[in-house]
Amino acid sequence: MKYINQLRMEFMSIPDNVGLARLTVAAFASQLDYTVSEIDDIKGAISEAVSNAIIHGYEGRPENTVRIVASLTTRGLEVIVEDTGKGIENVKEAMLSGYSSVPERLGLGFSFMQSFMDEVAVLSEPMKGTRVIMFKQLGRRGDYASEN
Amino acid sequence: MKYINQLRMEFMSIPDNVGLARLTVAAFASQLDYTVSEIDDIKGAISEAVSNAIIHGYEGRPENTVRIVASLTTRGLEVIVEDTGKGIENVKEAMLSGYSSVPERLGLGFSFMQSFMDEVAVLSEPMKGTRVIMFKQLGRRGDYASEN
Amino acid sequence: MDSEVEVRSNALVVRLAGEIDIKVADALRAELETSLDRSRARHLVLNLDRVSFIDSSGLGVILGRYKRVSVQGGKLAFVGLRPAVQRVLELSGVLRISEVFPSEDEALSRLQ
Amino acid sequence: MDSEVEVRSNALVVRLAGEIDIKVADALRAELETSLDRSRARHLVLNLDRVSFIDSSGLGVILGRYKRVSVQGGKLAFVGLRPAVQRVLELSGVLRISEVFPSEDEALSRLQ
Ligand SMILES: Nc1ncnc2c1ncn2[C@@H]1O[C@H](COP(=O)(O)OP(=O)(O)O)[C@@H](O)[C@H]1O
Ligand SMILES: Nc1ncnc2c1ncn2[C@@H]1O[C@H](COP(=O)(O)OP(=O)(O)O)[C@@H](O)[C@H]1O
Repeated sequence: MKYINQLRMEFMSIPDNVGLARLTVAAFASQLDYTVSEIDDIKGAISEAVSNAIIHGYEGRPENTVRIVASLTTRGLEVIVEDTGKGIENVKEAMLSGYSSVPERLGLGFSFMQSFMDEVAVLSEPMKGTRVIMFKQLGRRGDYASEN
Repeated sequence: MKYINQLRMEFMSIPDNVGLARLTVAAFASQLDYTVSEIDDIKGAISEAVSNAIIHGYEGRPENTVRIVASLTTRGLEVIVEDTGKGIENVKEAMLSGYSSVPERLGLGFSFMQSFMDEVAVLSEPMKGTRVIMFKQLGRRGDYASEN
Repeated sequence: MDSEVEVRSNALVVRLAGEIDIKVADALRAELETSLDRSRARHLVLNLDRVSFIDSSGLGVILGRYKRVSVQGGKLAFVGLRPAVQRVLELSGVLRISEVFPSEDEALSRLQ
Repeated sequence: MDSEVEVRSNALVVRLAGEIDIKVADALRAELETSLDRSRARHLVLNLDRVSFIDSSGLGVILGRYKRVSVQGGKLAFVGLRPAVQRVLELSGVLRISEVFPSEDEALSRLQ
Protein backbone atom coordinates (compact mmCIF):
# COMPACT_ATOMS: atom_id res chain seq x y z
CA MET A 1 0.00 0.00 0.00
CA LYS A 2 1.51 3.28 -1.09
CA TYR A 3 0.98 6.33 1.06
CA ILE A 4 -0.15 9.33 -0.93
CA ASN A 5 0.04 11.65 2.03
CA GLN A 6 0.49 11.46 5.76
CA LEU A 7 -0.36 13.82 8.61
CA ARG A 8 0.36 13.58 12.31
CA MET A 9 -1.12 15.95 14.81
CA GLU A 10 -0.91 16.27 18.57
CA PHE A 11 -2.88 18.70 20.67
CA MET A 12 -3.94 19.42 24.22
CA SER A 13 -6.92 17.51 25.59
CA ILE A 14 -9.40 20.38 25.58
CA PRO A 15 -12.86 20.57 24.00
CA ASP A 16 -11.84 23.39 21.62
CA ASN A 17 -9.60 20.95 19.80
CA VAL A 18 -12.39 18.54 18.86
CA GLY A 19 -13.57 20.92 16.15
CA LEU A 20 -9.99 21.61 15.09
CA ALA A 21 -9.30 17.89 14.65
CA ARG A 22 -12.53 17.40 12.71
CA LEU A 23 -11.77 20.28 10.36
CA THR A 24 -8.15 19.28 9.80
CA VAL A 25 -8.77 15.60 9.13
CA ALA A 26 -11.71 16.48 6.86
CA ALA A 27 -9.56 18.92 4.87
CA PHE A 28 -6.82 16.30 4.68
CA ALA A 29 -9.23 13.59 3.51
CA SER A 30 -10.62 15.98 0.88
CA GLN A 31 -7.39 15.48 -1.03
CA LEU A 32 -8.96 12.17 -2.02
CA ASP A 33 -12.13 12.05 -4.07
CA TYR A 34 -14.65 11.55 -1.26
CA THR A 35 -18.25 12.69 -1.58
CA VAL A 36 -19.58 15.43 0.69
CA SER A 37 -21.45 12.87 2.77
CA GLU A 38 -18.35 10.72 3.15
CA ILE A 39 -16.47 13.76 4.43
CA ASP A 40 -19.34 14.34 6.89
CA ASP A 41 -18.91 10.74 8.05
CA ILE A 42 -15.20 11.29 8.64
CA LYS A 43 -15.93 14.45 10.64
CA GLY A 44 -18.40 12.52 12.77
CA ALA A 45 -16.00 9.67 13.48
CA ILE A 46 -13.14 12.00 14.41
CA SER A 47 -15.41 13.99 16.67
CA GLU A 48 -16.46 10.88 18.59
CA ALA A 49 -12.96 9.44 18.93
CA VAL A 50 -11.32 12.72 20.00
CA SER A 51 -14.17 13.53 22.42
CA ASN A 52 -13.72 10.10 23.99
CA ALA A 53 -9.99 10.64 24.44
CA ILE A 54 -10.66 13.95 26.20
CA ILE A 55 -13.68 12.95 28.31
CA HIS A 56 -12.94 9.33 29.11
CA GLY A 57 -9.24 8.82 28.46
CA TYR A 58 -8.10 11.93 30.30
CA GLU A 59 -11.28 12.49 32.31
CA GLY A 60 -11.34 16.15 31.32
CA ARG A 61 -7.78 17.01 32.42
CA PRO A 62 -6.55 19.56 29.86
CA GLU A 63 -2.77 19.13 30.12
CA ASN A 64 -2.66 15.82 28.24
CA THR A 65 -2.03 15.07 24.60
CA VAL A 66 -4.31 13.54 22.00
CA ARG A 67 -2.54 12.21 18.95
CA ILE A 68 -3.90 11.64 15.44
CA VAL A 69 -2.12 9.92 12.58
CA ALA A 70 -3.94 10.15 9.26
CA SER A 71 -2.78 8.46 6.07
CA LEU A 72 -4.12 8.61 2.55
CA THR A 73 -3.64 5.66 0.23
CA THR A 74 -5.22 4.85 -3.10
CA ARG A 75 -7.75 2.76 -1.14
CA GLY A 76 -8.83 5.49 1.27
CA LEU A 77 -8.19 7.22 4.58
CA GLU A 78 -6.75 5.43 7.59
CA VAL A 79 -6.88 7.43 10.77
CA ILE A 80 -5.63 6.60 14.24
CA VAL A 81 -6.78 8.55 17.30
CA GLU A 82 -4.86 7.79 20.45
CA ASP A 83 -4.52 8.86 24.04
CA THR A 84 -2.31 7.74 26.91
CA GLY A 85 -5.13 8.02 29.39
CA LYS A 86 -6.89 5.62 31.67
CA GLY A 87 -7.69 2.97 29.07
CA ILE A 88 -10.67 0.62 28.81
CA GLU A 89 -11.06 -2.52 30.96
CA ASN A 90 -13.50 -4.28 28.68
CA VAL A 91 -13.39 -3.05 25.10
CA LYS A 92 -16.14 -5.36 23.90
CA GLU A 93 -18.58 -4.06 26.49
CA ALA A 94 -17.49 -0.44 25.86
CA MET A 95 -18.28 -0.80 22.18
CA LEU A 96 -21.85 -1.98 22.76
CA SER A 97 -24.38 0.51 21.48
CA GLY A 98 -25.82 2.35 24.49
CA TYR A 99 -23.06 1.41 26.91
CA SER A 100 -21.50 4.34 28.73
CA SER A 101 -19.57 4.58 31.96
CA VAL A 102 -20.87 8.14 32.38
CA PRO A 103 -24.58 8.34 33.31
CA GLU A 104 -25.48 11.43 31.29
CA ARG A 105 -23.82 10.21 28.09
CA LEU A 106 -25.54 8.17 25.39
CA GLY A 107 -23.01 5.43 24.80
CA LEU A 108 -23.32 5.89 21.04
CA GLY A 109 -19.79 7.08 20.24
CA PHE A 110 -18.36 3.75 19.14
CA SER A 111 -21.48 2.75 17.24
CA PHE A 112 -21.42 6.07 15.37
CA MET A 113 -17.76 5.46 14.48
CA GLN A 114 -18.74 2.04 13.15
CA SER A 115 -21.60 3.47 11.11
CA PHE A 116 -19.49 6.27 9.68
CA MET A 117 -16.37 4.29 8.83
CA ASP A 118 -15.78 1.00 7.04
CA GLU A 119 -13.47 -0.46 9.68
CA VAL A 120 -12.99 0.40 13.34
CA ALA A 121 -10.54 -1.36 15.66
CA VAL A 122 -9.97 -0.41 19.29
CA LEU A 123 -6.81 -1.31 21.18
CA SER A 124 -6.75 -0.36 24.82
CA GLU A 125 -4.92 -1.18 27.99
CA PRO A 126 -5.98 0.02 31.45
CA MET A 127 -3.65 2.74 32.78
CA LYS A 128 -1.84 2.85 29.43
CA GLY A 129 -4.28 4.37 26.98
CA THR A 130 -6.51 3.78 23.99
CA ARG A 131 -5.92 3.64 20.28
CA VAL A 132 -8.81 3.77 17.80
CA ILE A 133 -7.89 2.78 14.24
CA MET A 134 -10.41 3.61 11.55
CA PHE A 135 -10.55 3.18 7.81
CA LYS A 136 -12.82 4.85 5.28
CA GLN A 137 -12.82 3.21 1.88
CA LEU A 138 -12.80 5.39 -1.19
CA GLY A 139 -15.60 5.10 -3.72
CA ARG A 140 -17.57 2.68 -1.62
CA ARG A 141 -20.69 4.47 -0.52
CA GLY A 142 -23.00 6.79 -2.36
CA ASP A 143 -24.71 9.66 -0.63
CA TYR A 144 -27.05 9.28 2.32
CA ALA A 145 -30.07 8.52 0.17
CA SER A 146 -28.59 5.55 -1.64
CA GLU A 147 -27.66 3.88 1.61
CA ASN A 148 -31.22 3.61 2.85
CA MET B 1 3.81 32.64 29.97
CA LYS B 2 0.93 30.21 30.24
CA TYR B 3 0.00 28.09 27.25
CA ILE B 4 -3.70 28.15 26.54
CA ASN B 5 -3.44 25.55 23.83
CA GLN B 6 -0.78 23.75 21.85
CA LEU B 7 -0.78 21.95 18.51
CA ARG B 8 1.94 20.02 16.75
CA MET B 9 1.58 18.79 13.21
CA GLU B 10 3.84 16.92 10.85
CA PHE B 11 3.12 16.21 7.22
CA MET B 12 4.73 15.13 3.98
CA SER B 13 6.54 17.79 1.97
CA ILE B 14 4.01 18.09 -0.84
CA PRO B 15 2.25 21.20 -2.18
CA ASP B 16 -1.22 19.93 -1.18
CA ASN B 17 -0.23 20.34 2.45
CA VAL B 18 0.47 24.06 2.22
CA GLY B 19 -3.27 24.79 2.16
CA LEU B 20 -3.88 22.22 4.89
CA ALA B 21 -1.30 23.88 7.17
CA ARG B 22 -2.75 27.32 6.47
CA LEU B 23 -6.28 26.19 7.26
CA THR B 24 -5.32 24.30 10.41
CA VAL B 25 -3.15 26.99 11.95
CA ALA B 26 -5.77 29.64 11.08
CA ALA B 27 -8.51 27.56 12.74
CA PHE B 28 -6.26 27.01 15.75
CA ALA B 29 -5.42 30.73 16.03
CA SER B 30 -9.14 31.57 15.78
CA GLN B 31 -9.48 30.24 19.32
CA LEU B 32 -7.95 33.59 20.30
CA ASP B 33 -9.73 36.84 19.56
CA TYR B 34 -7.93 37.80 16.34
CA THR B 35 -9.57 39.98 13.71
CA VAL B 36 -10.32 38.57 10.27
CA SER B 37 -7.38 40.45 8.78
CA GLU B 38 -5.03 39.14 11.47
CA ILE B 39 -6.13 35.60 10.63
CA ASP B 40 -5.43 36.38 6.96
CA ASP B 41 -1.93 37.51 8.00
CA ILE B 42 -1.34 34.24 9.84
CA LYS B 43 -2.48 32.26 6.78
CA GLY B 44 -0.07 34.23 4.62
CA ALA B 45 2.89 33.69 6.92
CA ILE B 46 2.25 29.93 7.24
CA SER B 47 1.89 29.62 3.50
CA GLU B 48 5.28 31.26 2.89
CA ALA B 49 7.13 29.30 5.56
CA VAL B 50 5.69 25.91 4.60
CA SER B 51 6.21 26.56 0.87
CA ASN B 52 9.84 27.42 1.60
CA ALA B 53 10.35 24.19 3.54
CA ILE B 54 8.95 22.19 0.61
CA ILE B 55 10.58 24.06 -2.28
CA HIS B 56 13.89 25.13 -0.81
CA GLY B 57 14.45 22.93 2.25
CA TYR B 58 13.54 19.67 0.55
CA GLU B 59 13.93 20.88 -3.05
CA GLY B 60 10.58 19.39 -3.99
CA ARG B 61 11.24 15.84 -2.71
CA PRO B 62 7.90 14.64 -1.33
CA GLU B 63 9.00 11.99 1.15
CA ASN B 64 10.22 14.43 3.77
CA THR B 65 8.49 15.88 6.80
CA VAL B 66 7.53 19.46 7.59
CA ARG B 67 6.81 20.13 11.23
CA ILE B 68 4.72 22.88 12.79
CA VAL B 69 4.40 23.69 16.47
CA ALA B 70 1.76 26.28 17.28
CA SER B 71 1.10 27.65 20.77
CA LEU B 72 -1.54 30.00 22.06
CA THR B 73 -0.81 32.21 25.05
CA THR B 74 -2.64 35.18 26.45
CA ARG B 75 -0.23 37.34 24.41
CA GLY B 76 -0.84 35.69 21.05
CA LEU B 77 0.15 32.91 18.67
CA GLU B 78 3.68 31.56 18.47
CA VAL B 79 4.27 29.26 15.54
CA ILE B 80 7.36 27.36 14.49
CA VAL B 81 7.74 25.89 11.01
CA GLU B 82 10.68 23.57 10.59
CA ASP B 83 12.30 21.26 8.10
CA THR B 84 15.36 19.04 8.22
CA GLY B 85 16.33 19.94 4.69
CA LYS B 86 19.30 21.57 3.09
CA GLY B 87 19.43 24.66 5.29
CA ILE B 88 20.49 28.22 4.48
CA GLU B 89 24.16 29.29 4.19
CA ASN B 90 23.57 32.97 4.74
CA VAL B 91 20.33 33.72 6.58
CA LYS B 92 20.80 37.49 6.49
CA GLU B 93 21.12 37.51 2.72
CA ALA B 94 18.24 35.06 2.32
CA MET B 95 15.95 37.35 4.29
CA LEU B 96 16.61 40.38 2.08
CA SER B 97 13.51 41.43 0.19
CA GLY B 98 13.89 40.29 -3.41
CA TYR B 99 16.62 37.72 -2.75
CA SER B 100 15.90 34.26 -4.09
CA SER B 101 18.17 31.37 -4.97
CA VAL B 102 15.61 30.26 -7.57
CA PRO B 103 15.46 32.51 -10.66
CA GLU B 104 11.71 32.36 -11.26
CA ARG B 105 10.77 33.11 -7.64
CA LEU B 106 10.23 36.58 -6.22
CA GLY B 107 12.29 36.43 -3.05
CA LEU B 108 9.42 37.98 -1.08
CA GLY B 109 8.61 35.06 1.24
CA PHE B 110 10.58 36.24 4.26
CA SER B 111 9.56 39.86 3.83
CA PHE B 112 5.91 38.81 3.67
CA MET B 113 6.37 36.81 6.88
CA GLN B 114 7.85 39.91 8.50
CA SER B 115 4.99 42.11 7.33
CA PHE B 116 2.34 39.64 8.44
CA MET B 117 3.76 38.76 11.85
CA ASP B 118 5.10 40.81 14.73
CA GLU B 119 8.28 38.80 15.18
CA VAL B 120 10.13 36.45 12.83
CA ALA B 121 13.34 34.62 13.69
CA VAL B 122 15.12 32.19 11.39
CA LEU B 123 17.55 29.56 12.63
CA SER B 124 19.25 27.50 9.97
CA GLU B 125 22.24 25.27 9.51
CA PRO B 126 23.43 23.99 6.14
CA MET B 127 22.68 20.26 5.69
CA LYS B 128 20.70 20.25 8.96
CA GLY B 129 17.59 22.27 8.27
CA THR B 130 15.70 25.45 8.94
CA ARG B 131 13.45 26.64 11.74
CA VAL B 132 11.26 29.72 11.35
CA ILE B 133 9.81 31.06 14.61
CA MET B 134 7.01 33.59 14.32
CA PHE B 135 4.85 35.47 16.78
CA LYS B 136 1.59 37.29 16.18
CA GLN B 137 0.58 39.57 19.01
CA LEU B 138 -3.04 39.68 20.05
CA GLY B 139 -4.95 42.95 19.93
CA ARG B 140 -2.13 44.85 18.32
CA ARG B 141 -3.25 45.74 14.84
CA GLY B 142 -6.52 47.00 13.52
CA ASP B 143 -7.81 45.99 10.13
CA TYR B 144 -6.01 46.71 6.88
CA ALA B 145 -7.43 50.20 6.58
CA SER B 146 -6.17 51.49 9.90
CA GLU B 147 -2.66 50.34 9.17
CA ASN B 148 -2.25 52.62 6.21
CA MET C 1 -22.63 27.85 18.34
CA ASP C 2 -25.28 30.55 18.41
CA SER C 3 -28.78 30.18 19.76
CA GLU C 4 -32.05 32.05 19.80
CA VAL C 5 -35.03 31.15 21.92
CA GLU C 6 -38.68 32.09 21.47
CA VAL C 7 -41.87 30.91 23.14
CA ARG C 8 -44.64 30.44 20.61
CA SER C 9 -48.05 29.26 21.87
CA ASN C 10 -47.30 26.23 24.05
CA ALA C 11 -43.86 25.43 22.61
CA LEU C 12 -40.31 26.55 23.22
CA VAL C 13 -38.74 27.20 19.83
CA VAL C 14 -34.95 27.08 19.85
CA ARG C 15 -32.94 28.04 16.77
CA LEU C 16 -29.35 26.85 16.85
CA ALA C 17 -26.47 27.64 14.52
CA GLY C 18 -22.99 26.19 14.11
CA GLU C 19 -21.49 22.93 15.32
CA ILE C 20 -22.94 21.14 18.33
CA ASP C 21 -20.29 19.09 20.05
CA ILE C 22 -18.69 18.69 23.45
CA LYS C 23 -17.31 22.21 23.35
CA VAL C 24 -20.77 23.75 23.49
CA ALA C 25 -22.68 20.93 25.21
CA ASP C 26 -22.61 22.34 28.77
CA ALA C 27 -23.64 25.82 27.70
CA LEU C 28 -26.44 24.46 25.52
CA ARG C 29 -27.72 22.21 28.30
CA ALA C 30 -27.81 25.14 30.73
CA GLU C 31 -29.53 27.41 28.23
CA LEU C 32 -32.23 24.87 27.36
CA GLU C 33 -32.89 24.09 31.02
CA THR C 34 -33.21 27.78 31.90
CA SER C 35 -35.49 28.43 28.96
CA LEU C 36 -37.69 25.46 29.78
CA ASP C 37 -37.89 26.59 33.42
CA ARG C 38 -38.86 30.13 32.50
CA SER C 39 -41.25 29.43 29.66
CA ARG C 40 -43.11 26.48 31.16
CA ALA C 41 -43.68 25.47 27.53
CA ARG C 42 -45.05 22.03 26.86
CA HIS C 43 -43.28 21.14 23.62
CA LEU C 44 -39.74 21.65 22.41
CA VAL C 45 -39.16 22.61 18.76
CA LEU C 46 -35.55 22.65 17.61
CA ASN C 47 -34.83 24.52 14.42
CA LEU C 48 -31.45 23.19 13.25
CA ASP C 49 -31.38 24.66 9.77
CA ARG C 50 -28.13 26.48 10.47
CA VAL C 51 -26.54 23.58 12.35
CA SER C 52 -23.84 22.04 10.15
CA PHE C 53 -22.67 19.35 12.55
CA ILE C 54 -23.81 17.42 15.59
CA ASP C 55 -22.22 14.45 17.34
CA SER C 56 -23.24 12.17 20.19
CA SER C 57 -22.25 14.74 22.83
CA GLY C 58 -24.60 17.27 21.24
CA LEU C 59 -27.31 14.68 20.82
CA GLY C 60 -27.02 13.79 24.50
CA VAL C 61 -28.03 17.34 25.41
CA ILE C 62 -31.08 17.16 23.17
CA LEU C 63 -32.14 13.75 24.44
CA GLY C 64 -31.78 14.88 28.04
CA ARG C 65 -34.21 17.72 27.32
CA TYR C 66 -36.54 15.32 25.50
CA LYS C 67 -36.84 13.30 28.70
CA ARG C 68 -37.86 16.33 30.68
CA VAL C 69 -40.39 17.48 28.09
CA SER C 70 -41.94 14.06 27.60
CA VAL C 71 -42.43 13.59 31.36
CA GLN C 72 -44.76 16.61 31.23
CA GLY C 73 -46.56 15.11 28.24
CA GLY C 74 -44.79 17.34 25.71
CA LYS C 75 -43.25 16.43 22.38
CA LEU C 76 -39.91 16.99 20.67
CA ALA C 77 -39.91 18.26 17.08
CA PHE C 78 -37.21 19.16 14.60
CA VAL C 79 -37.20 21.66 11.76
CA GLY C 80 -34.59 22.21 9.05
CA LEU C 81 -32.35 19.15 9.21
CA ARG C 82 -29.31 19.21 6.94
CA PRO C 83 -28.14 15.84 5.57
CA ALA C 84 -25.26 15.42 8.07
CA VAL C 85 -27.53 16.23 11.02
CA GLN C 86 -30.42 14.13 9.74
CA ARG C 87 -28.09 11.15 9.44
CA VAL C 88 -26.91 11.42 13.05
CA LEU C 89 -30.48 11.77 14.32
CA GLU C 90 -31.51 8.74 12.28
CA LEU C 91 -28.62 6.58 13.44
CA SER C 92 -29.35 7.41 17.07
CA GLY C 93 -33.01 6.54 16.83
CA VAL C 94 -34.05 10.03 17.98
CA LEU C 95 -36.31 10.33 14.95
CA ARG C 96 -38.42 7.45 16.26
CA ILE C 97 -39.40 9.46 19.33
CA SER C 98 -39.72 12.85 17.68
CA GLU C 99 -41.21 14.45 14.59
CA VAL C 100 -39.66 16.37 11.74
CA PHE C 101 -41.52 19.28 10.15
CA PRO C 102 -40.75 21.42 7.12
CA SER C 103 -41.22 24.70 9.02
CA GLU C 104 -41.66 26.08 12.52
CA ASP C 105 -45.22 27.11 11.71
CA GLU C 106 -46.12 23.63 10.62
CA ALA C 107 -44.54 22.18 13.75
CA LEU C 108 -46.45 24.58 15.98
CA SER C 109 -49.80 23.97 14.34
CA ARG C 110 -49.40 20.21 14.62
CA LEU C 111 -48.18 20.15 18.20
CA GLN C 112 -51.27 21.67 19.83
CA MET D 1 -8.43 26.85 -8.06
CA ASP D 2 -10.82 27.40 -10.96
CA SER D 3 -10.24 29.61 -13.93
CA GLU D 4 -12.15 31.02 -16.87
CA VAL D 5 -10.58 32.81 -19.80
CA GLU D 6 -12.16 35.20 -22.28
CA VAL D 7 -10.73 37.48 -24.95
CA ARG D 8 -12.48 40.85 -24.96
CA SER D 9 -11.35 43.46 -27.48
CA ASN D 10 -7.56 43.62 -27.10
CA ALA D 11 -7.36 42.11 -23.62
CA LEU D 12 -7.20 38.63 -22.16
CA VAL D 13 -9.64 38.53 -19.26
CA VAL D 14 -8.90 35.78 -16.74
CA ARG D 15 -11.31 35.06 -13.89
CA LEU D 16 -9.79 33.01 -11.10
CA ALA D 17 -11.41 31.42 -8.05
CA GLY D 18 -10.04 29.78 -4.92
CA GLU D 19 -6.61 29.91 -3.35
CA ILE D 20 -3.54 30.70 -5.45
CA ASP D 21 -0.47 29.12 -3.94
CA ILE D 22 2.32 26.74 -4.87
CA LYS D 23 -0.13 23.89 -5.37
CA VAL D 24 -1.72 25.56 -8.37
CA ALA D 25 1.17 27.76 -9.54
CA ASP D 26 2.45 25.49 -12.31
CA ALA D 27 -0.97 24.83 -13.78
CA LEU D 28 -1.87 28.53 -13.67
CA ARG D 29 1.40 29.52 -15.33
CA ALA D 30 0.82 27.01 -18.14
CA GLU D 31 -2.77 28.12 -18.61
CA LEU D 32 -1.92 31.81 -18.77
CA GLU D 33 0.94 31.20 -21.19
CA THR D 34 -1.24 29.11 -23.50
CA SER D 35 -4.03 31.68 -23.41
CA LEU D 36 -1.65 34.54 -24.13
CA ASP D 37 -0.13 32.57 -27.02
CA ARG D 38 -3.51 31.79 -28.55
CA SER D 39 -5.22 35.11 -28.04
CA ARG D 40 -2.39 37.43 -28.98
CA ALA D 41 -4.11 39.90 -26.64
CA ARG D 42 -2.23 43.02 -25.68
CA HIS D 43 -3.43 43.55 -22.10
CA LEU D 44 -4.02 41.15 -19.23
CA VAL D 45 -7.02 41.72 -16.96
CA LEU D 46 -7.20 39.51 -13.87
CA ASN D 47 -10.56 39.30 -12.17
CA LEU D 48 -9.78 38.00 -8.67
CA ASP D 49 -13.13 38.61 -7.04
CA ARG D 50 -13.48 34.95 -6.11
CA VAL D 51 -9.85 34.53 -5.03
CA SER D 52 -9.72 34.27 -1.25
CA PHE D 53 -5.97 33.84 -0.88
CA ILE D 54 -2.73 34.46 -2.74
CA ASP D 55 0.87 34.13 -1.58
CA SER D 56 4.25 34.92 -3.10
CA SER D 57 4.25 31.72 -5.19
CA GLY D 58 0.95 32.77 -6.78
CA LEU D 59 2.14 36.32 -7.20
CA GLY D 60 5.25 35.05 -8.96
CA VAL D 61 3.07 33.54 -11.68
CA ILE D 62 1.24 36.82 -12.18
CA LEU D 63 4.42 38.89 -12.25
CA GLY D 64 6.00 36.53 -14.77
CA ARG D 65 3.03 37.11 -17.08
CA TYR D 66 3.21 40.86 -16.46
CA LYS D 67 6.74 40.85 -17.84
CA ARG D 68 5.64 39.16 -21.03
CA VAL D 69 2.68 41.50 -21.51
CA SER D 70 4.64 44.68 -20.79
CA VAL D 71 7.36 43.72 -23.29
CA GLN D 72 4.65 43.89 -25.98
CA GLY D 73 3.50 47.26 -24.65
CA GLY D 74 0.50 45.81 -22.82
CA LYS D 75 -0.77 46.53 -19.33
CA LEU D 76 -1.75 44.49 -16.32
CA ALA D 77 -5.02 45.30 -14.58
CA PHE D 78 -6.88 43.84 -11.61
CA VAL D 79 -10.57 43.69 -10.86
CA GLY D 80 -12.32 42.59 -7.66
CA LEU D 81 -9.59 42.49 -5.02
CA ARG D 82 -10.61 41.16 -1.63
CA PRO D 83 -8.84 42.65 1.40
CA ALA D 84 -6.42 39.73 1.89
CA VAL D 85 -5.46 39.73 -1.79
CA GLN D 86 -5.22 43.51 -1.99
CA ARG D 87 -2.84 43.50 0.95
CA VAL D 88 -0.47 40.99 -0.67
CA LEU D 89 -0.48 42.91 -3.95
CA GLU D 90 0.25 46.13 -2.09
CA LEU D 91 3.08 44.65 -0.04
CA SER D 92 4.72 43.26 -3.15
CA GLY D 93 4.63 46.53 -5.04
CA VAL D 94 2.59 44.96 -7.88
CA LEU D 95 0.02 47.72 -7.56
CA ARG D 96 2.65 50.27 -8.56
CA ILE D 97 3.01 48.64 -11.99
CA SER D 98 -0.62 47.78 -12.57
CA GLU D 99 -4.06 49.30 -12.25
CA VAL D 100 -7.10 48.32 -10.24
CA PHE D 101 -10.59 48.81 -11.66
CA PRO D 102 -14.02 48.36 -10.11
CA SER D 103 -15.28 46.19 -13.00
CA GLU D 104 -14.09 44.32 -16.07
CA ASP D 105 -15.95 46.75 -18.33
CA GLU D 106 -14.24 49.71 -16.76
CA ALA D 107 -10.85 48.01 -17.12
CA LEU D 108 -11.50 47.22 -20.78
CA SER D 109 -12.66 50.71 -21.68
CA ARG D 110 -9.63 52.30 -20.02
CA LEU D 111 -7.05 49.93 -21.46
CA GLN D 112 -7.60 50.74 -25.15
N1 LIG E 1 -10.43 6.91 24.86
C1 LIG E 1 -11.06 6.27 25.88
N2 LIG E 1 -10.45 6.08 27.07
C2 LIG E 1 -11.08 5.46 28.08
N3 LIG E 1 -12.34 4.96 28.00
C3 LIG E 1 -13.00 5.10 26.83
C4 LIG E 1 -12.41 5.77 25.72
N4 LIG E 1 -13.30 5.75 24.71
C5 LIG E 1 -14.39 5.12 25.16
N5 LIG E 1 -14.22 4.71 26.43
C6 LIG E 1 -15.18 3.96 27.27
O1 LIG E 1 -16.14 3.37 26.40
C7 LIG E 1 -17.45 3.79 26.75
C8 LIG E 1 -18.33 3.88 25.53
O2 LIG E 1 -17.85 4.89 24.67
P1 LIG E 1 -18.85 5.55 23.61
O3 LIG E 1 -19.50 4.48 22.82
O4 LIG E 1 -18.09 6.57 22.82
O5 LIG E 1 -19.98 6.25 24.47
P2 LIG E 1 -19.92 7.53 25.46
O6 LIG E 1 -18.78 8.41 25.06
O7 LIG E 1 -21.24 8.19 25.24
O8 LIG E 1 -19.77 7.00 26.85
C9 LIG E 1 -17.25 5.10 27.47
O9 LIG E 1 -18.32 5.41 28.32
C10 LIG E 1 -15.94 4.85 28.22
O10 LIG E 1 -16.17 4.11 29.39
N1 LIG F 1 13.31 26.32 4.49
C1 LIG F 1 14.33 26.72 3.71
N2 LIG F 1 15.35 25.88 3.44
C2 LIG F 1 16.38 26.26 2.66
N3 LIG F 1 16.47 27.49 2.09
C3 LIG F 1 15.50 28.37 2.34
C4 LIG F 1 14.38 28.04 3.15
N4 LIG F 1 13.57 29.13 3.20
C5 LIG F 1 14.16 30.07 2.47
N5 LIG F 1 15.32 29.64 1.95
C6 LIG F 1 16.26 30.41 1.11
O1 LIG F 1 15.98 31.78 1.27
C7 LIG F 1 15.67 32.39 0.02
C8 LIG F 1 14.66 33.50 0.19
O2 LIG F 1 13.42 32.97 0.62
P1 LIG F 1 12.09 33.79 0.36
O3 LIG F 1 12.25 35.17 0.87
O4 LIG F 1 10.97 33.02 0.93
O5 LIG F 1 11.95 33.89 -1.22
P2 LIG F 1 11.67 32.76 -2.34
O6 LIG F 1 10.96 31.62 -1.70
O7 LIG F 1 10.84 33.48 -3.33
O8 LIG F 1 13.00 32.35 -2.90
C9 LIG F 1 15.21 31.25 -0.85
O9 LIG F 1 15.38 31.53 -2.22
C10 LIG F 1 16.11 30.11 -0.36
O10 LIG F 1 17.39 30.17 -0.96
